[in-house]
Order: sequence, then structure tokens, then C-alpha cells
Amino acid sequence: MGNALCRAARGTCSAYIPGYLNAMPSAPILVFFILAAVAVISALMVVTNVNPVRSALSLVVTFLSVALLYITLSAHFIAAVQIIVYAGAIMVLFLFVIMLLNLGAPAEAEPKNKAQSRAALALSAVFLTALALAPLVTFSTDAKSEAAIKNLGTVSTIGASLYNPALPWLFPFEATSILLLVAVVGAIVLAKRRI
Amino acid sequence: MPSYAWLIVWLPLLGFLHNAFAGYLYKDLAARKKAVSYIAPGVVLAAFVVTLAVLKNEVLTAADHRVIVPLIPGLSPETPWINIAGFKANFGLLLDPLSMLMAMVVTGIGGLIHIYATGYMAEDREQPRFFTYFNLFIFMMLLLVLGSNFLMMFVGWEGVGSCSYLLISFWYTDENNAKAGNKAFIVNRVGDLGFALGMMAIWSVFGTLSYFGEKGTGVMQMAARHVDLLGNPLNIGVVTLICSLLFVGAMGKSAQIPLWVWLPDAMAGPTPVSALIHAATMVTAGVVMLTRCSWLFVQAPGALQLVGWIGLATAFVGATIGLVQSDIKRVLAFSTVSQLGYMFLACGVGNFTAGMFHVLTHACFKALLFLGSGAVIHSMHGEQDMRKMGGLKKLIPRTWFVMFIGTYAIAGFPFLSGFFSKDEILGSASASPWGNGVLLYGVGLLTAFMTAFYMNRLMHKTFYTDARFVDGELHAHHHSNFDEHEDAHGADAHAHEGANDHGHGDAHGGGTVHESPPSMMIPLYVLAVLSVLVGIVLGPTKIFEHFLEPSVARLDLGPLAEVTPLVPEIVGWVISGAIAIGGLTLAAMLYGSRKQTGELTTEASKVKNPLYAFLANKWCFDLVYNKVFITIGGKFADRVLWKYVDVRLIDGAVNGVANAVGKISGTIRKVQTGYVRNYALGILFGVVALLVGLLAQWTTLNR
Amino acid sequence: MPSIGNDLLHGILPNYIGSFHVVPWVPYIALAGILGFILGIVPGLIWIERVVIALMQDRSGPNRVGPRGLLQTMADGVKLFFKEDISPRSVDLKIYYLAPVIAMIPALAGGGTLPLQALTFRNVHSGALFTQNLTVGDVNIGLLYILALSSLQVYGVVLAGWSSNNKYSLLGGLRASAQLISYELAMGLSLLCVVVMAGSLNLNDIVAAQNVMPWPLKSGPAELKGSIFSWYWCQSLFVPVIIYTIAMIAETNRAPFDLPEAESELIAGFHTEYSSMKFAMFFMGEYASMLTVCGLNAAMFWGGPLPPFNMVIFTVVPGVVWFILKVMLGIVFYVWLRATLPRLRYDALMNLGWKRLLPVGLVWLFLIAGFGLVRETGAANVNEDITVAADNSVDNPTLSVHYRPTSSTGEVKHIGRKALPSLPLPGGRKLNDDPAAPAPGAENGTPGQPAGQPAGVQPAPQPAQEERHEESPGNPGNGASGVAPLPVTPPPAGGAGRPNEGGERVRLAPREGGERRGENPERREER
Amino acid sequence: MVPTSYYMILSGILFTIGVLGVLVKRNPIVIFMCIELMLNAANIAFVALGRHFAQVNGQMYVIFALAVAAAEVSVGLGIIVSIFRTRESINVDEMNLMKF
Repeated sequence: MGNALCRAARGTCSAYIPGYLNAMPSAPILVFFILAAVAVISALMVVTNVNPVRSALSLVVTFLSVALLYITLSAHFIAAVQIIVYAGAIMVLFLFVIMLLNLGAPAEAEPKNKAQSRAALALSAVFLTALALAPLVTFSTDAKSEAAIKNLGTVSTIGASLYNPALPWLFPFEATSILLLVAVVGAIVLAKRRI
Repeated sequence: MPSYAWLIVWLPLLGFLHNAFAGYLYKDLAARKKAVSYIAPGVVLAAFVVTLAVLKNEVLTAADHRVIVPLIPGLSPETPWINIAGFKANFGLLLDPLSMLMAMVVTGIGGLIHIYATGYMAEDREQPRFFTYFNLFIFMMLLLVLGSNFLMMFVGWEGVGSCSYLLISFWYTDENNAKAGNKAFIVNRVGDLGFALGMMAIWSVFGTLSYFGEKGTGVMQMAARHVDLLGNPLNIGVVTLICSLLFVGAMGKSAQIPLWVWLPDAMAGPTPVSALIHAATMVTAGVVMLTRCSWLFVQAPGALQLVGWIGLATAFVGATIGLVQSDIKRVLAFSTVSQLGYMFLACGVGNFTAGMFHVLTHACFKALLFLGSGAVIHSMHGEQDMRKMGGLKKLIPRTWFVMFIGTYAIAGFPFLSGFFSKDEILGSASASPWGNGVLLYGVGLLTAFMTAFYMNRLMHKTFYTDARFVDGELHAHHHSNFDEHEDAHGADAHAHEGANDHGHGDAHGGGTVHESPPSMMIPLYVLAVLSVLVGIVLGPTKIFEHFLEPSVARLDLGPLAEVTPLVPEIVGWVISGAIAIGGLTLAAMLYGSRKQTGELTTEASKVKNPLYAFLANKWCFDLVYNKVFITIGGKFADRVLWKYVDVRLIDGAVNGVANAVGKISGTIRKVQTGYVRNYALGILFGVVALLVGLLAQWTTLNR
Repeated sequence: MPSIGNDLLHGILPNYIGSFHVVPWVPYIALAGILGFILGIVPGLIWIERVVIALMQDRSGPNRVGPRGLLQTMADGVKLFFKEDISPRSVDLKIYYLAPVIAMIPALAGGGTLPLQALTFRNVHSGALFTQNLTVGDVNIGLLYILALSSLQVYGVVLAGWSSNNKYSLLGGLRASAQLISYELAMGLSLLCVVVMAGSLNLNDIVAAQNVMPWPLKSGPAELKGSIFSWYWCQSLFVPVIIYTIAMIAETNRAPFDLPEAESELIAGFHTEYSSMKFAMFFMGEYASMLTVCGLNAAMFWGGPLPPFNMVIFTVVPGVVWFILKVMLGIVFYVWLRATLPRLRYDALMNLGWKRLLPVGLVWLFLIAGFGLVRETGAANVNEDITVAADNSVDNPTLSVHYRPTSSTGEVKHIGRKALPSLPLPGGRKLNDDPAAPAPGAENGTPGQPAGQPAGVQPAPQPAQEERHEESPGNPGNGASGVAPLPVTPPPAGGAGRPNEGGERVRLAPREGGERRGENPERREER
Repeated sequence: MVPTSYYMILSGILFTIGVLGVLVKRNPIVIFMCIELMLNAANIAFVALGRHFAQVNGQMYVIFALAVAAAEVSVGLGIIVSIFRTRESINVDEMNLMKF
């Protein structure tokens, strides 16, 4: 485990270690850290903003940076779909509902339930620590070569896998369509006063 | 070449569908009845033709005379019908001599009875419903005999039971008919339970329900090799259990002691039903099943002995009761019980071929007798009591003739078919491998004597003695479900009067005895010819034995099997013939001397005679059953099962659990605050605990 | 130049351009060019709009500043630039300032994947296309990229409406969001029709897929190849282009779908509170998005840079000119509609989107997808996992099919011909009807030889890829014709100059697709 | 190439932020957004692991997660709208009818 931590540290902090100066973080790593920082900061703003519209906007920023992270993971199709579905549809829906209910005004003061919040913070800290340790403990870092992962995210690869009867994705895909249909019907039933 | 065997099964089903939906197809009742009366026998006879073709082209040319073909054309025989968790059953038809023999009997004799029924049921308003059930019965019976595994046989088994129920209570407006149907159904359930348990036992031992499979994976093949599914040698106790359970099923279906009580009551149905279902085909299903499982039974001598004893007892009891019956159909019903006992006797001594031979001959002459009695009843305008008949020989000579043939055939008059099959059974009984040959032979002969006696008694009371009714003033006594039937029928029949000389138009005022229409007589002639010829053609020539050989296992008990028959074959023939002639003669002498009354004693002396009362009460079986199952069993259920087991044990347990849950949850429910975030916190706590635990485990493992 | 066949350069360009490599800075030039073009053309568009409307309304439009009023918009822009920047007191300032920027950026960025092929020439004889690719991001999900950006456009409007803290603006924003979401579906469906037919999401590929013979024709006058009849407005049977055109107008909030800024109801809708340059940015964003959707329209349905007929007088004009011409025609169409049609009522707008366009688009997508199996000009992208090879066993001279699952094990299952389900392959071919099955005349051949091969000729080992090409659906009955179907050696270079009938047909459908895919240098490396 | 563990840690951070939001926020719409955030965090982990093992499975899961998220949001927002209609408020602290 210590070894893994060391390896991780070398990737991030090598600039501060004398003798490793020539091992500056490479461009992909820089890009990653920029995107990750944007994602984390905007995610924090989602939680800390009292105004739901601003929360929603911050979430859009998170989604966009996550989409760009997908591109760094060579998942181009997922990236595009992430923007189209999350940023383009889901978040617009959120904004729409916020505006419809006219909830734009800042909410009242802090929650009354202090114990809940403290417990949540403490538990979250433990949770985060555990989550952060998990990959260091369990991961071998020998990822596959660039060539092997290059075409993973193309539309043709995903389509060929999704619709290949020999792979287990076709049935879930069909089931998803039924799920969406049910959701559509459910949303209409819920939202319409008189059907 | 593709197999056409599926047609045998599907044709009657097609007919069934047509008849069932005839009401939609033909708006006019007359047109509907006419169409049904052509379609219903037509499909069965077509199935018979297909059966012959399949027998010639597919079975006799096949190696080992055994073929498995798919039930549904186009599928492979291996296509599973049910495939759940290792349990597999196929949609296959097993074509071998046994199944083809039964298919021929069912479709051939069944077809004749269908033709007969078109005449017999011509006036019934619900004739299409009748033929719907009839064709469905044929379909189910064919499934039973042709199915390639026990499950399909079971489907057919239950199907014929249902059809039997439907047909017994066909005239359901009469409460007695409905009750008779219920009785048949319920008694059969007892047997079916045995069959079902037997099937389960078979599956647990052999892991399959197919009779035959590829590379010896069928039940029969494994049984023949003395191994079970895992290749271990068969446990004889288990096989005995299986065979006994299967035999319980056979008892129910084939009306053996103690489950025979339904068969006499089943005569409430229309006579063609009695002929087809309760004489020729369905009741022999038990024998067929035993023969089908002969490989199993020969592994279980105990079960075989049970079969033999039960068969003997049934034969004897049935014959004794037959002596005192006055209803023409009931005489025949008890004779059927008795003859079925003969068949099981044959199976019980290991001579399945003889049993099946008797099935075949019995199907011919018993169908003939039933149909003949039906013709008599038809001529007498619904009268079934022999005490009110007599002297019919002059009035309906053609019917008398065929009844005469049938009587001599069943009595075992030399060189008629019953003679050969019964002699075969008696011969093998005398050579019983269980060492009780003398007893079996003796009782068998006694039974044969009684058979000849009561059959000739029936003939005398019906045909020879003086008429005990006034011709032309017979009471019109038509079975029907509907009162308005009379009126509708009246108009109907008058319209038809010119078309055929049926003469039923005058039925209400009082009818004359008349010969049956050709649609009823022609099947009788055919059956009469069969009753004469089947035995002598197939029996002594050993054709039948060779034909059935691939389907029947031989009882091989090693040195035990070397039992010499009591008497040589020729002597056996002579004894059998003498017994038959003796029985016939005794009846002729006794009844010939009392031509006026047709009774040996008066009614009053009958009542006083305890033996007579005992026999007329059917050996008190119904009384005992009533006492044991209805009275005592009812009390037991009421006092113990309901008041103690159900109320205290079961309800108490359920209510106790509910109370405990209520109390516990009353305290725990405080946790439910109604705030989602509190629950979410709980979930997070669980997740963190899980994650930390896993991390700890991983680090320990990786160290 | 990547993967354009040798013969394609005949007669038009010197050979050395064939080895011309796209230097890395080309996309950046293109980026700057597109930005400059869009930003620069906007005043021109406004001018076009005003002039055309004036023409239609029979009045004289701008005619004071510059020749025919050409500089009028410039003057307007200068005016806006110097206007006071007013911020109302109760607005949410950050979002209020952010909104115009958000409105403009996706519109500008959306042009990135348009097939702006600066140098597009056609070989009149072969009909082949030579392009110098100037697309900024020639990515394989170009269409998705444009859709993604167009779905982001809604934020500008919504946030402007919300942050203005004004009920008219809020209503405008709400309307805009509902309208954009609704019409995006119909738009996506109509575009999917084209995607299904072209078999690619890359706009350059889609343009190249329109460079074929019009569908029912197998062969015909070369002038028709890649002509106006083979573009997808015609090939998709008109309905998708209608849906798309309606949806694109609604997407850009233009008349008659300008509900979010309906001045008679909502003053100016979401930009009521905006003034000076912020207003100008909304304005420019609107025009930029008009350009983008018109560009998409031109690329998807109107052949992009393809000339309307394959004739010299048209093909000498560079493709980019055609492209811009088509975009401008789209703009004029916009203006035409604005001058002609009254604004829709809101519920009528929603009804049109959800109850008319969406179902029709859905049905049409199904029709097109089913139709694509029938017609041969679909993307003949034969699944590469399925190889059809000759089974050379002696006792079974027929061909059998090997089905290779895509699992990583690489296990090859051998399935006899009878047992194989008839999977429909793209191009309407079934797996079972083996195109290389022995023709009746081929039975004289020694068993073990591929069908149709004259006896005595030793069959050379064929690379699998070559075989796949030969079994393309456009080449039926090659065994019966007696021509050796499997060329032992690659055809001589001159052979392409005299394409025979069968060869031409082969090229029409699938082989063209192969070459098209080959144009993408990234793809070629995969092979 | 960026190591996979980086993405995993980023995913963990985003997920924890989402969890925190769910636990402390009172506006159900924001809670919903935080759930979306958690879903996205999981998606990052899926894609990153898919790349790590050079398998397309990770992206498949993301596609299905997207579809489920869309369905969930449409129904969830419908519920919120109908709650708002009946109670004129959507504060989660006032929604505690489902208790003992």
C-alpha cells in the first residue's frame, strides 16, 4: 500500500521533489487536474449555494467538466451524450421546474437539524477517506496500452456492442426503452391535473 | 420421409374444435347436427386410416419397431415441452406395437362407436356437445397411449378422466347422472394420486419420465438394465413402491378392487359412452399402462403378485354381482369389471401379452354387447330393466343375432375370440410363477363359468322369455336435458318421418319395438365379425404375440420361472370350452324352464335371501365406503382436523407470529422519523461500515 | 491526401498534391476563419434580412449608409457599442451578465464540425470527390457535437429570463426552454433519418455519402452522380428535411416560432432587460445559431459542398462556395418565412412539436431504417466480425459460414449453413443466401475450389479482407457470369480507367463506403 | 496517460459531495441534483475502469445509468410538482407524514 501511495505521490507532487524536476506532470495530467478541480469546485458550489438556480448552474459546469473528463478517457460518445442528456435535457428540466415553482428566491436560513449535519459531515469524511484509499489499496496501475483503449468510446464500438445479440446488452437496452416509456407516462400522470 | 403420426392425434382434436364451435359455424340446429354427425366419426376413421398407414410405413419398418416422432409437426422429437430445473419432458409420440395396437383399437372401434352414436344420439338436442366430448376423449386417449413419456400419458389420463366425467353426466339435469359423474371423477382422483406419486418416484429414481431415450436413457431401458439414473443397481423395494403406486392409478382407471365402485354407476351415461369409454378403451388404460411399464413390473415381483391377487378378486367379485343384476347395462358393467380383473390377473402372472390380447378381444365383444344393449334400449324406447323385456328375438332379430355372437364370445364359447384370450389367461394363471397356480386357475374357471351363466341369463331375460310389455304402448322415456325437447323433437321427427323409417315420431304416444337404423346396425355387424375372427386369427397363430413382443418385457425369474402348467394346452382348451358351454347351458336350462316370468324366484324371496341381498348390494362396498369415508372420516375431519389442528395449531401459529411482530414493531417503529435524510444517513452509515470492513479485509489479504 | 484512390486525381490536380499532408495548423486557421466568418457575416445577414423583408413588403429598405445601405448594420453596431450599459437593480447580476455569453458561445462553437471543405473538386469522369479538409474538428461524432451544443443554447435564454427578475422575461425564458426541448426531439429524429442512411455521424462522411448515384439508379448518366437528386433531402423522401426545417426555425426562436420574444405579449421576452452590447450579443448569437443550423441543414440534406450536377460548369466552382450559397439560401428562407407567416399560438406550437413532428419523425425513422435494409445504397458496413469463407472439405463442397463472436476469446464457432439463423445484414443481404454459393455451372470444377473458378487454376490464398469486398451485394451472380470472381492479383492500375459494368456497380454501394471511411486518417490507422 | 486511480479518487470526491448534499440540503430539487452528482461520480468510475481493463462494459453501464437518470428525473420532478401543488411548499422538513 505504501508503494502505491508513493507511486501516486510521484504523479502529483513530483514538481516539488528535487531530482524529479524533469518529470514534470505531463499535459494529460495537467488537463486532468484542471478539469477535476473545476468539477470538484462546482460540485461543492452545488451544495453550498442557497439559490437553487445557481446550484443548477454549478451542476451544469460539473457535468461539462465531467464530459471533458470522458474525452480524456477516450469515451467520446459518452461525452457527447453526457452533454446532450445531462446538460441539455435533465438540467434544463431542473431549471424549468425551479422556475415553474418560482423557487428562485434564496431559501431560509440554515437547517435546524444540527446533529444530522454533524453526523453527515463526519460520516462523509470517513467515507471519502475510505473511497480514496480503496483504489490505492486494490489497484494495480498497469492499465492497458493506448492502442487497446483508443477505440473503446467510438460510436461504432458502442453500437456494435450494444446491439450484438452475443453480448448481454441488447436486452437491458430494450428494457430501458420500456423504463423510459413508463417514466414518460408516470410523469404525465403525476403532473397533469386532469387526464 | 416425415412422419405422419401427428395426424393421428391432431385429427380428433380438429374434430373436437369443429364440434365445439359448431354453434358458431352453423346457425341451424339440423345443419349443425348433420355436420357434426359427419365430421365426428370422419376424423376418427381418418385417424384410423392414418394409424394403419403409420403402422405399415413407420413402425413395422423401423428397427426394433420403436420410433419416437414429434407431436407437433416440424419440431424435433427432442424439443422440450417442459424444461425446468433439470426436469424435462418432450412432446413426443412413441410409436411401437403396443401404442399402435391401442391406437388402432381407439380409433377403429372408437370410430365404429362414433358411427353408432350418430344414430343413437340423432334425436338429442345436444348432439354436438356429445360429439365434442367424444372427439376430445379420442384425442386424450390417443395422447395417453401414444405419448412418449409418463407426463404425456398423465395428461391423457386426466383428459380421459375429465371426458368420462363429462359424458357420464351428459344428461346433467338428472341429479343421479351428475352424482354418478362426480363419483367416477372423485374415485379416479384417488387412483390418479397414486399415478402422480408413482411418476414422481420414477423421476427421482430415473431422472426422466421418457419411456425410451437415446443411448438407453429411458426409464424402461434403464429398468431393463437394472440400473437407475446414476448407474447404481436398482433397489427392488423402490421399484416395488413405484409399481404399486402406478398400480393404484391403474386400479382407479380400470375399476379394480377397491376403486371399482364408480364403474357400475358410470352406466348413467349414454350407451355409446359406456361402450367406448367404460368398456373398450379408457378402462383398459390401466392394463395398457402396466404393459407399458412391464419392464418396471418384472423387476418387482411383489407388485406383480399384488396385481394378480387384485385382478383375481375383482374378476370374481364382479362376476358374482353380475349374476343378480336386472339392469341390462349394469350386467354388462359388472362383466366389464370382471373381465378387467382377468386382464390384471394375466399381468399379475407376468403374461402381459395375454392381458393385452384380452384387452383387444374384450374391446370387440364388449363394445358389441354394449352397443347391442344400446340397440335394445333404443328399440325399447329407453327401457333398461330386463324384467320388463323379453321376447325380443322375434321383434328385433338382427339385434338378437349380434347380441348372441357377443354373448358367446364373452362366455368363451370355443373358437370365438373370448375363448382364446381367456384360455390364454387361464393357462398362464395355472402356470403362475408365484406358486398359487391351482388357486388362480380354479377361481378363474369359476369366474368364467359365472360369466357364461350371467351372459346367457341376460340373453334369456331379454330375448327368449315371453314379452313382459305390451308392444305399441311402450313408455317414451327419452333422456334429455330439456323438457321442451319433447315438443321440438316432435315437430322435428315428423318432418323426418318420411326420410327414414326410423319411426320415432310416434314415440310419445307409445312406441312399438323396432329395429335400429342402419347407422347403428352396421357397426354392430362389423363388431360381430371382429368378435368372431379376432381370436382365432390372432391367438392360436401367435401373430399377436409376435406383434407385441417388442413392447413387452418377459418375466424372467431364473429357475423359479420353470413352472409347468397344470394341464397341457389342449386339455386347457377342452376344460375352458366345457366350462363355457356348461355355464351357458345351465342358464339356458334354468331360464328356459321359466319362460313366463324370466325370474328364478319371486321378488319376495329375493329380499329374504341374504346372499342375494349381499350380492345385489355389491358386496356392501358402497356401504363400507360410506361408513368409513363419509361418516367416520367426516367426524375425524370435523373434530380433530378442524377444531384442533386448524383452529389451534395453524391459526394459533399465524396469530402468534402476527402478535409478536406487532409488539416488536411497536417499539422499533420509533426509528421511523419520517425524514428522508435520517434514513439516508442510516444508509450512509451502512455503506461506510461495509466499505471500511472491505478495506480492512483487502489490506489484510494483500499484506 | 488521405486515401483518395489514385484514379480520383486524374485530370484535375497535379499528382504532388496527392502526398500533401494536412499540417497541424490547418484546424486553427479554420477555427479562426469560421469565427471570423460568422462574426463578420452577421452584419451582412442583418442587411440581407432587412433588404429581403423590404423587398417582400414592397418598400425600400436601408439605403442611406453605404451603397444600398450595406453599412447600415455597421452603424447600428457602433451605436449599440457606445450605448450605456444599464443593469436593473433587482437582477441577479452574475447570471445576468453570464447569460448573453452563454447564448453566444454554443452558436459559435457549433460551426466547428461543419464540413467546411475549402477546396472541393469533383472529377467529372469518375465522380470522385477531392477535398482539402478545413473542418476544425473532423471528429466521428460531429453531429452529436452540434446537437450537444445546440442543446446548451437554451441556457442563455433561460438564464437571461430568470436573472432579469421580471415576469415577462421569466415567461419568455420558460417558453424558450420548453420550446427548445420540444423541438430538439423532432430535430434529432429527422437528423437520425439521415444518419441511418449515411451510416456515420461524421458530417464529412455524410456529405461523401451523398456523392453517389440517386437511389433507384444503378447506373446512368454520370452527371447525376452526387447530384441534387442524390442528396438526402430527396433520398430521405422529403419528410425529414421538412421536419428539420421547421424544428431549426423553432430552435433558433425565429418567426413564426418567436414565442420567447413575442413583442406583442412579452415586450421583448427574455431580453427585455438587456441593452447595448449585451443585447447585441444575443442578437449575434441568434444569427450565429441561424448560420449553424443552416449549415447543418446544408450538410445533412443539401449535399454540403457538392455542386447540384456533376457537370463541368458546376464542378469548377469550389465546394465552399456551394456550401456558403446553400447556407445563404437557408437564411433567405428564414427571412421569407418571417415576412410571410404570423406567429403561432403557444399551444399550437406545442401541439405541432409533440403531436405532429415527433410522431411523424418517429415513424419516418422506422421507415427509413427498414427501407435501408431494402435499398442497397445504405452504408454497406458489413459486420467485420462475420467472415464468409469457403469451406474446402471434400465431402461438403458447399460453402459454410463461420460466425465469430465478438468476445475476446477469439473462439470461432463453425455453424453449418442450415443451422444458421438468417441474420439480416446491412444492405439487405441475409447471411444464408451466400453470394458465393456455387452456381449451377460451377459444379464441374474440382471440389475444394471456390465456386466459379475455372478448373485447373490453383486458387491463390486470399486475404480475408479481399474476400469480403468481393462478396459485396452489388456484385451478384459473379459465379454465373463466368468471369473469375476472385482476382488472383490486384487489378492493374490502368484497370480502373475502364470500369466495366459490374465493377462500377460494386463501387457505387459498399466500396465507396470503404473508401469514404478510409478518408479519415484516424480510421485508417486502425486497420 | 492519467492513472486510473486518479479518476477513482475524483469519483469518490464527487460522490461524497453528492452524499453530503443529499444529507444536509432541504430543497428536494437540490437533493435531486446531488443524486445526479452521485450518479455522475459513479459514471466516471465506470468509464475509468472500463478504460483500465480495456473493455466497453464500463461505457455500457454509463449509457444505462443515463437512461435511468433521465427516467428518474422526469418522474421525480413530476412528483415534486404535484407535491408543490397540494402543499404549496416542497421543503423536505415539512414532508414527514410517513412515520409512526
